[in-house]
Amino acid sequence: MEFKVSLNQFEGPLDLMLHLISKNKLDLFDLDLQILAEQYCSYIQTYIDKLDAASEYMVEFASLLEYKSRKLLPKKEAELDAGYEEDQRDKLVARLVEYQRYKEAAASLKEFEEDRQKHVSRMVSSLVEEWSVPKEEGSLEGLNIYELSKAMKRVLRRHAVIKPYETTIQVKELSAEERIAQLAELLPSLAMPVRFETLCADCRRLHEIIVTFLAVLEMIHMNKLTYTIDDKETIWLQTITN
Amino acid sequence: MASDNHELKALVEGLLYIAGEEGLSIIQLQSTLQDYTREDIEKILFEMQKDCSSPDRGVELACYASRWKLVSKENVFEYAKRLYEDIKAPTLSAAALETLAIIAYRQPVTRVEIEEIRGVSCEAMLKKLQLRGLIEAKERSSAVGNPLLYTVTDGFMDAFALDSLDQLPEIEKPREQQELFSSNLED
Amino acid sequence: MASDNHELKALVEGLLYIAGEEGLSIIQLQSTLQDYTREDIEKILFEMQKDCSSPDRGVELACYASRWKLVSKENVFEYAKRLYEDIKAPTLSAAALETLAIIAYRQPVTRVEIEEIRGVSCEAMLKKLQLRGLIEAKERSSAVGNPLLYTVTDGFMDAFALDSLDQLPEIEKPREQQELFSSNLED
Repeated sequence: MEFKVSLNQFEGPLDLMLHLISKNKLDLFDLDLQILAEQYCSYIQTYIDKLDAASEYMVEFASLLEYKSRKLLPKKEAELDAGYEEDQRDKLVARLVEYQRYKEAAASLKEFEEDRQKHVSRMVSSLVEEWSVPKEEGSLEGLNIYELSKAMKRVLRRHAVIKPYETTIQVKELSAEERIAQLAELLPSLAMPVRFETLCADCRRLHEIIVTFLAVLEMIHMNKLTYTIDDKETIWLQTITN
Repeated sequence: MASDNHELKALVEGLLYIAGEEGLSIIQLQSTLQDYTREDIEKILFEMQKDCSSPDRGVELACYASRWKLVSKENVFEYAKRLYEDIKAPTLSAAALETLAIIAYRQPVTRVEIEEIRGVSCEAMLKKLQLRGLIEAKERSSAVGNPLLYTVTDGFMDAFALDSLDQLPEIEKPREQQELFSSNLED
Repeated sequence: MASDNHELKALVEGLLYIAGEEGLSIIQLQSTLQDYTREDIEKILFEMQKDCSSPDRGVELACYASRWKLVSKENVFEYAKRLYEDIKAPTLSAAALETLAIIAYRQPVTRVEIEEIRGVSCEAMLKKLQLRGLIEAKERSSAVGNPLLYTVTDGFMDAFALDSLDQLPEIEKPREQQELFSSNLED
């Protein structure tokens, strides 16, 4: 579990290496591969039991381990190996630099995405479906199933998954608090008692009438309104002025 | 005050644009524009109505059954109609493809099931597809009301060059698709 | 002439309003507004863009992937959020964004090339991005095994508010950085 959590912070072995480089304040352009290899290997060894799922980490682990082991060779052989070392380091640095560039590009894409999401559009007009009647009945050749599966994906996506801009937007239900605020604004102008129905004049849905009723109850409770019920069972409401 | 009104007008226009065909009631507008009074909002709506009546505007602000909505002006319709007729003429519309896809992947399937997935009424579309010989309804479900069960036809198989429905590309389940999004990574 | 322009502007606004999130290309506009030239239409679009920038307007005219569409202004969003549920599409995960960035900057690009850069397997991610309509693979490389070549779609451009890929922020080319790197070594 701990492994999952820790590795989930990273997008892969290169991301983990970049993290270790910045954590240990290593210079990417003058990389001390020895330190990086040690850090990386100890990180991986900590989680080695649970690593079978993340073979990508193991591939890099193996090559860094090889690098480390070469460092342990007797000096003479190590000198012969210097070219190999340089080579391996250059290759890794080049990969890290390139990966970091795309990581940065991804960060700017994220900003673009956030900005874009604040600009909302409306659904295409329902009239379009009416207008887009095929002119000819018989000419259905060259249809491809890719288009069909794309259509199905579109449907599923809209139906269950991402609810993107094109989904019908659900209007939030009005709350009693919001309604109290709206009524409070209306009431001072009503010196005379008014019917409950008058307060519902702008309601179009049952829910809004119920919320209005709840708001009225609450306002009576708050001593902002008094009520009387006449013999025709009409509810009359009046503002309490102090 | 004047600049406040500018801001309010802009907000109301933006909100009405997003609302599209559903429109918004004054209550709804007021519930989100809490810094403004009902009178402010009403005044702005009437101002906007006047703004839209200008000959260089292509939408108007209508109020049906206490819901305010922006609708395109009538003289736009003939151009719009031409536009959409022309584009979709040679092939199936996106709506038709979606309906066909649901039937092909889920058959046999009732109208109500199709509508549940697409989220819109499909009656006219099903008729059209039947007329074009792409779907048929030979049997009825044993569910309440014995609704018709739609399936694709041999004509459909021909049009898409399929021997069997097994050849349809596999579709990932919505749950798997969700893994794409960061919210799921947190799970 | 001036009144003609008024009429054209109204028609364009009405058409864009009907098209909503699908937007319209200049070619589409021109195909239905046959009495007007492409220059007239382009001029009107820029004029409308300017009209919309007025502080009392709540929509703006955007152009993503060469499609013009009306979208609400940014300051409307917080009010719309109070009114509508689910107004925001879920954001993409970091892994998805990385993969998209590589494709957008390197396209057309094969799966293996993407995996080399990211250092992880990307097969499932590519499928998901295809499902979401952000990338596509229409062609194959002539290299051994003829691997698929991935490119971003117009849906990608829309999701990131881009008209063309030239608008992506510049990233330093690896070669430049490598030079920097090797000169550092010599120091």
